[in-house]
Amino acid sequence: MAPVKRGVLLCMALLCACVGTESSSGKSRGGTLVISTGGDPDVLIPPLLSTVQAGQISDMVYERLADIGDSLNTVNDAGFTSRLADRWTWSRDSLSIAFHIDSGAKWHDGRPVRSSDVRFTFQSSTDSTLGSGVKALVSNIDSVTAPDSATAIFWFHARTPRQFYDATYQMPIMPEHIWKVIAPSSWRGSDPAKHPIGSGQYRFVRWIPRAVVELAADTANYRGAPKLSRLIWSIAPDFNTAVTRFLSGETDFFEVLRPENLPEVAKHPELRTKQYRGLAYSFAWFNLRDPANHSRPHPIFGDRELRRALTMATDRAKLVRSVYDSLALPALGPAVRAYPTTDPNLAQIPFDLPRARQILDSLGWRLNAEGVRERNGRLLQFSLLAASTSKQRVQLAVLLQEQLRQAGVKVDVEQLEFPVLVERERKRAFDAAIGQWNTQPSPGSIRGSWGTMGSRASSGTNYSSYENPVFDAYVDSALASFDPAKAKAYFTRAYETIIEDAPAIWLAEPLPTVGYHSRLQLAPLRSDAWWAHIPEWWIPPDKRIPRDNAPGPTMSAPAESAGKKTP
Amino acid sequence: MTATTPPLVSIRDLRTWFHTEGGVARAVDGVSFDIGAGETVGIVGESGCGKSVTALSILRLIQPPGRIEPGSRIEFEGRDIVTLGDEEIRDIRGNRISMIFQEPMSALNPVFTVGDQVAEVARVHADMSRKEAWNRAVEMLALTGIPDAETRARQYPHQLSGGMRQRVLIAMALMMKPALVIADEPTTALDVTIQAQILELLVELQKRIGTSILMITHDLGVIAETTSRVIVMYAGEVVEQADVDELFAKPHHPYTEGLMHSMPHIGHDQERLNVIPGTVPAPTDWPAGCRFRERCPYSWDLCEREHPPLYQVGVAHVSRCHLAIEPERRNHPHPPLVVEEGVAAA
Amino acid sequence: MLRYLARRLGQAAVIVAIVATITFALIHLAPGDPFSAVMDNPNVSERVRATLRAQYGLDRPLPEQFVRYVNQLAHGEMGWSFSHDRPVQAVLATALPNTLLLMAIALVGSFGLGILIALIQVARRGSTTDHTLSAISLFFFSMPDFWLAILALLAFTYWVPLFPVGGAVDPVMHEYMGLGARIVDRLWHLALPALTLTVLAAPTVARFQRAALLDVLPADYIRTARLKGLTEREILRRHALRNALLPIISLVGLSFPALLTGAFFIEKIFAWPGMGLAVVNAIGTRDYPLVVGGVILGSIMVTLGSILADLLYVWADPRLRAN
Amino acid sequence: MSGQTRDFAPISSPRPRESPLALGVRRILRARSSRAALVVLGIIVLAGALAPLIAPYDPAAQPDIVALKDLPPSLAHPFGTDPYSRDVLSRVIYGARLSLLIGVLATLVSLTLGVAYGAIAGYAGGLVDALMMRVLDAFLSIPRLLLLIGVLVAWPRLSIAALVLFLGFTGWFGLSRIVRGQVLALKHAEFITAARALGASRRRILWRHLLPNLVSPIVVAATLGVAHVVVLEAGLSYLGIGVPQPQASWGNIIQDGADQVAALWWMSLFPGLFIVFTVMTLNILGEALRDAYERRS
Repeated sequence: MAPVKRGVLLCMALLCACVGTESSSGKSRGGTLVISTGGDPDVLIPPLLSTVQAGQISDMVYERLADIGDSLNTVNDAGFTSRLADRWTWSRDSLSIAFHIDSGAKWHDGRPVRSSDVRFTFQSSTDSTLGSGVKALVSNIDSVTAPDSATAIFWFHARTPRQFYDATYQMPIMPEHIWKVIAPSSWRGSDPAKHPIGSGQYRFVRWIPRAVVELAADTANYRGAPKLSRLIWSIAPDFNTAVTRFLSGETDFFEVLRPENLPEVAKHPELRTKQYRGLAYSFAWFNLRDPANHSRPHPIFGDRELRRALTMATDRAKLVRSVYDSLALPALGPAVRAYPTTDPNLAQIPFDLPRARQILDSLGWRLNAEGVRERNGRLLQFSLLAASTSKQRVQLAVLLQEQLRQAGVKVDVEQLEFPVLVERERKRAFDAAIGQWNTQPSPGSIRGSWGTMGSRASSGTNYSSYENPVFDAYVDSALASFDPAKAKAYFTRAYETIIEDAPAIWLAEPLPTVGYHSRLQLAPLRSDAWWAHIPEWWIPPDKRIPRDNAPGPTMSAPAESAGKKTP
Repeated sequence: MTATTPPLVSIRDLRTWFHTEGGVARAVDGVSFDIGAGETVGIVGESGCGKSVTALSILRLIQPPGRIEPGSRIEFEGRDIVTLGDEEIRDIRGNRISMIFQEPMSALNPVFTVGDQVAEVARVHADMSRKEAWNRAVEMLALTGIPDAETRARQYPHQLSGGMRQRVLIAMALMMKPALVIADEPTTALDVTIQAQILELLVELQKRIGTSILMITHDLGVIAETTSRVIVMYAGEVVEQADVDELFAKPHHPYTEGLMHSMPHIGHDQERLNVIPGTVPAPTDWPAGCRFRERCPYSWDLCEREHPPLYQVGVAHVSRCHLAIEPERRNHPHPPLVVEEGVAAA
Repeated sequence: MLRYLARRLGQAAVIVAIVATITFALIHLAPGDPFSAVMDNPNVSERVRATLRAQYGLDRPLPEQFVRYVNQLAHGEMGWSFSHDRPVQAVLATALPNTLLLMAIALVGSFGLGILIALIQVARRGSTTDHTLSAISLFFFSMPDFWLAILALLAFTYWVPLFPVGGAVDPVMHEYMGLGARIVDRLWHLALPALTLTVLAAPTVARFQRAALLDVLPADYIRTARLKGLTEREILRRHALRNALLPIISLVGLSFPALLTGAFFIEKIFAWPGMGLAVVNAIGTRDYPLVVGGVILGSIMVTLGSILADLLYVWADPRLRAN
Repeated sequence: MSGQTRDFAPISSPRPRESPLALGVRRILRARSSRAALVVLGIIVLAGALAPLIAPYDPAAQPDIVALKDLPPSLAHPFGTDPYSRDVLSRVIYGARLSLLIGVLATLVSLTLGVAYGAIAGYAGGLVDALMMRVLDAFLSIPRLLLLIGVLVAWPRLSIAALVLFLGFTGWFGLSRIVRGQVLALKHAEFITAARALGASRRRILWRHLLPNLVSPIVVAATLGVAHVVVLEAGLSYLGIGVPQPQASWGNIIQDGADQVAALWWMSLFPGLFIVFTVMTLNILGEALRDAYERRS
């Protein structure tokens, strides 16, 4: 449901109580994990996918060259663990990295993974006819070469702290032999987009839209078979049904409980919850450009003082408490507390309704008979978009509507299905919208979502068109710094700048809470992707239920070839 | 009343009242008469005089809000129909007593074949298989003069002519060789030429089966043709009763007299006997005294004061008219009290 | 008979043509282009855009667009559903059997239940039972479809969890079940939506049937039946019901729109994968071709339904059967 | 007594002894069920009309979005509160106002269109009539909800006035058929012929003779029509394409709680009951009126 927007750079550590238990004789393998989810994946192609469901499935089926560590460090290669690449070497000038492909790595159709697949993945991801957001994120990579079938060399434009992260995190490797026969512009509707073939520890089995996606353990995988033999995403038509299925035992795992679900979960002794630090923040952003003519400032939101007054009129703490209870904190700005570069004491525009009214008065917006402010015959009225699929965002919108009404601002809440809403944003055809960024381990994604670059580039996601060179400069300096303390200082300046400019009302930073069945033994939940360690999850044999032992899929797996390598 | 054997049906003080919102309609109000075995008795009177309700009462087919009032008695084959249980009365209906209605068109169910409908009687009352009942029905239809009965039996009512349908109803009525058949205006809805045929058929079948018939009609011609004894009803009461010849020769009640005067030649159908001025009063509001008083050319103050009893006026001849005690008044008729317009429509 | 059928089908074709005109007008009278969301969306492939352009001839003059549109419709093509990334007719064809199943069960169920209630009421006409049943009928008759569905869901999946929360089958395990278990699984998922739709549709039938029976009871042939010595119950069941069923058959045709509307809400609330769910979801995604396709298909269903009812009527009434 | 014929006279004499409206009122007052219905409906209508006076809270106000949200029914909030801490009772009362207003206004639109269309078709007759009836058949075969969904999706963000118009535009088909039938029958009725023979103008005939005879079907259709619109509006609002936030209509109150029916059952239950009672009473009254007019002879 929530969009994954892939952003960039930097590093950080994370916390997570660990439940992982070591035990893995062959006998402990088996079991089925059923994940309750509220929507379909969109498209199972790593550079094009945009929903969390697709991200989860893709991460199980496809693999990266190396995977980020649980600490989420993004500076150089510290903490990264090997995946398709069993080793790598930096060039002397650090402007290239040579990855060596694990010789046992195989696609699920039995073909070996080669360096040409890596080169192909980079080339197609940056192909402008594909239209992938990845292109902007890997702009520091000049090219990828494949001197021999096992070696892929990444060449960079500049030495930055996040070269390694860029090369690995943004690009799960795709099989060249499958995709090269299809023009990138036709990838979306193609067959492999619906039946992906990757090299990960789970292979794709089936996807019945609006019902189920099923993966099975790739028992012949070069990194060994995962413990759970089957993963199933049970797709409910809405959040509510998804929760109910979890509560009733129809599913084992639910990724984002809401506060109102907690008492329900507590009634079921077999269910557990677990909270982890997430990387998402939500906001109500304003379109700073006139929707009718993008070259002009927005007739209302072009005014910085007015935007600040709107923030001032919003009791953010209360709003967040109302919607999320204890499962979120007020957002600090365009950043999450999990980043080491984020100062948790960032100065905020305070909630001060009388002052907000004063400011609006002084700007010439006067209350009319109906209690709505008016200036030169124009009402202080705008429409606020919210995704109808997310009750929480609709709730935020309606709460905001009433809070701003107190200040004499008339807000029309417009509920739209998520893709339609994004479309309106992308075309800048909106006044204001409730949004949420699920960020990457590096705070660098802020360039795409709030920087001038993101406002002007065609693939940029700065739909509010906030542009401030001072902000851009601080962000650039922060991202270029190898020194954590310096980086933090720059980011703090950048955040202070944007908070004062108020292109958005910063709303909530959710503390995601998963629910799971107690028979499930979890591994640590990684902040950027709780699912990252699913291959290590397991179910003790004595706790298995009939569905854990259900026979494997009836369809024959595509080529269960020989050549296995068990670590 | 000359029957030496006990009568087949003996009705005493039959009162069938309808308890409606607008008051109690005393449609039948103290009727008594007998029907002997094998006898054909006629009831004659205008619409609304209570003849049909009398007939339906004998079969206990009165629907709410109508009710046979306590104290009424209808003895049939030694049992009082009024107090019989539902099961017992059902056992009599269509079996020992049956009835032929005046509307052969609507009396048959449009969605079943006529054969089925006739056979149903046998299926209810005789322990017969579907096949046996059907064969019996076809036999019976043939007996009533329906040509090619086997084919006709498989047809639906709308495929038959009016006369044919009446024959079907007759077949249905006679299926179980009942002791009594009540024929309620059996020929009214029919074509003149068919009327005579149907009456002939009835008489013939009666002879063959030996059943009694209660012939209800407004048509004195039919009475003359078929019955041996006549009961004249007016306003829910029996106003005169006599053997058919006696009645035609010496009608006593002014109402009977009126009917006679309005009698058309046989074979000439007439919807209504409209020669007697005025109409039957509303059954919720019978006049005190003689109920015919307002339409009567002889009425005098006694008629208003006193409800006339049934006077014996001849051998087996009774009449509910005070003229029995002051016969000379018959020579001084006067115009009736009511004019057509004064009677409110019900 | 055949000529009659041909004439009715001809009328139906005219009706569908008019419906198509209306929907076309709807699309083109609407402020802003309902397709702009699709045409400008980068997530929509060039193929889809081409299909849409071809289907609606978006750059052509209106009359030409109209001719094109009607022509495509006549060939069973309803455009491209971009939220499903499949042709609309394919989406509806997948969903339709589920909707028809639901409607068929509810049709049979509601007529059975409604007739039964009416028989009980008429057998005890005027009694407390009769009045109580009338009141209950009216209560359910007055209920918004979605509200009853919500209550049913609340009662039988949350409070007393007898039935699954939604869907047509167990999404996870159905694949791994044996034939018997699959049938049970299907029925278990079908039960609550079908029951709800039945309960929604039954009051109309009961009320109609009760009136029809009361209309029939004074008929002479009912008296004839009584005269034969039949019990009241036999009379009601055999003679009255058979005749009172005739008007009820025309209700079959009339009840199609209501059943379809009910199915829409019920499919939404019970996540039943029929055309109702497809269309309701298409509202949110502004998948206009799918919405329009649903409107047209719904109208075709209603039209065919009324023809079906007419044929049924002719078959059931011997007076008409002969002609 | 035997020949119980029931003759329905669809056309009454030109001068009924009492006006159809008076007759309707008298009939309604006579039966206990319709008297009760009138009282219940009266209470709901009154509540809606006097909403600002009797609603305990502002229906849009969010007094305390943390402490007062999602409260189950209590003395202070008899119908509980919603996720925005708004008082559900107040919203239901204001909802009565809006839902009924939409119902009545949309029905007025339907009546106007239905009478006009039916009268024209019936009066014109011949080819015009046949053509108009075919078009009507087509409209009748589109389920109303579907048609509305089609319209509302094409016209997003409709004002309430526009919603009323669309509800009205889709509700006149049935009535116009009845009207046409009446007009057609009346056209050949004796008293109309007589009036024409006496030289009465067409307009005079229409006003003096046709309209009074149309009053009965119109009154019945209006009563049942309002009930229908109330249900439809609730359904559309439930689907999120009806009345927009923060305005309260019965349908969108239910929609606000639809997400958590189990936890916030009071948000589905109370507005739903109000819909049911409104519709039920309107149905009772509509039927009482229909019976009154049909039995008149």
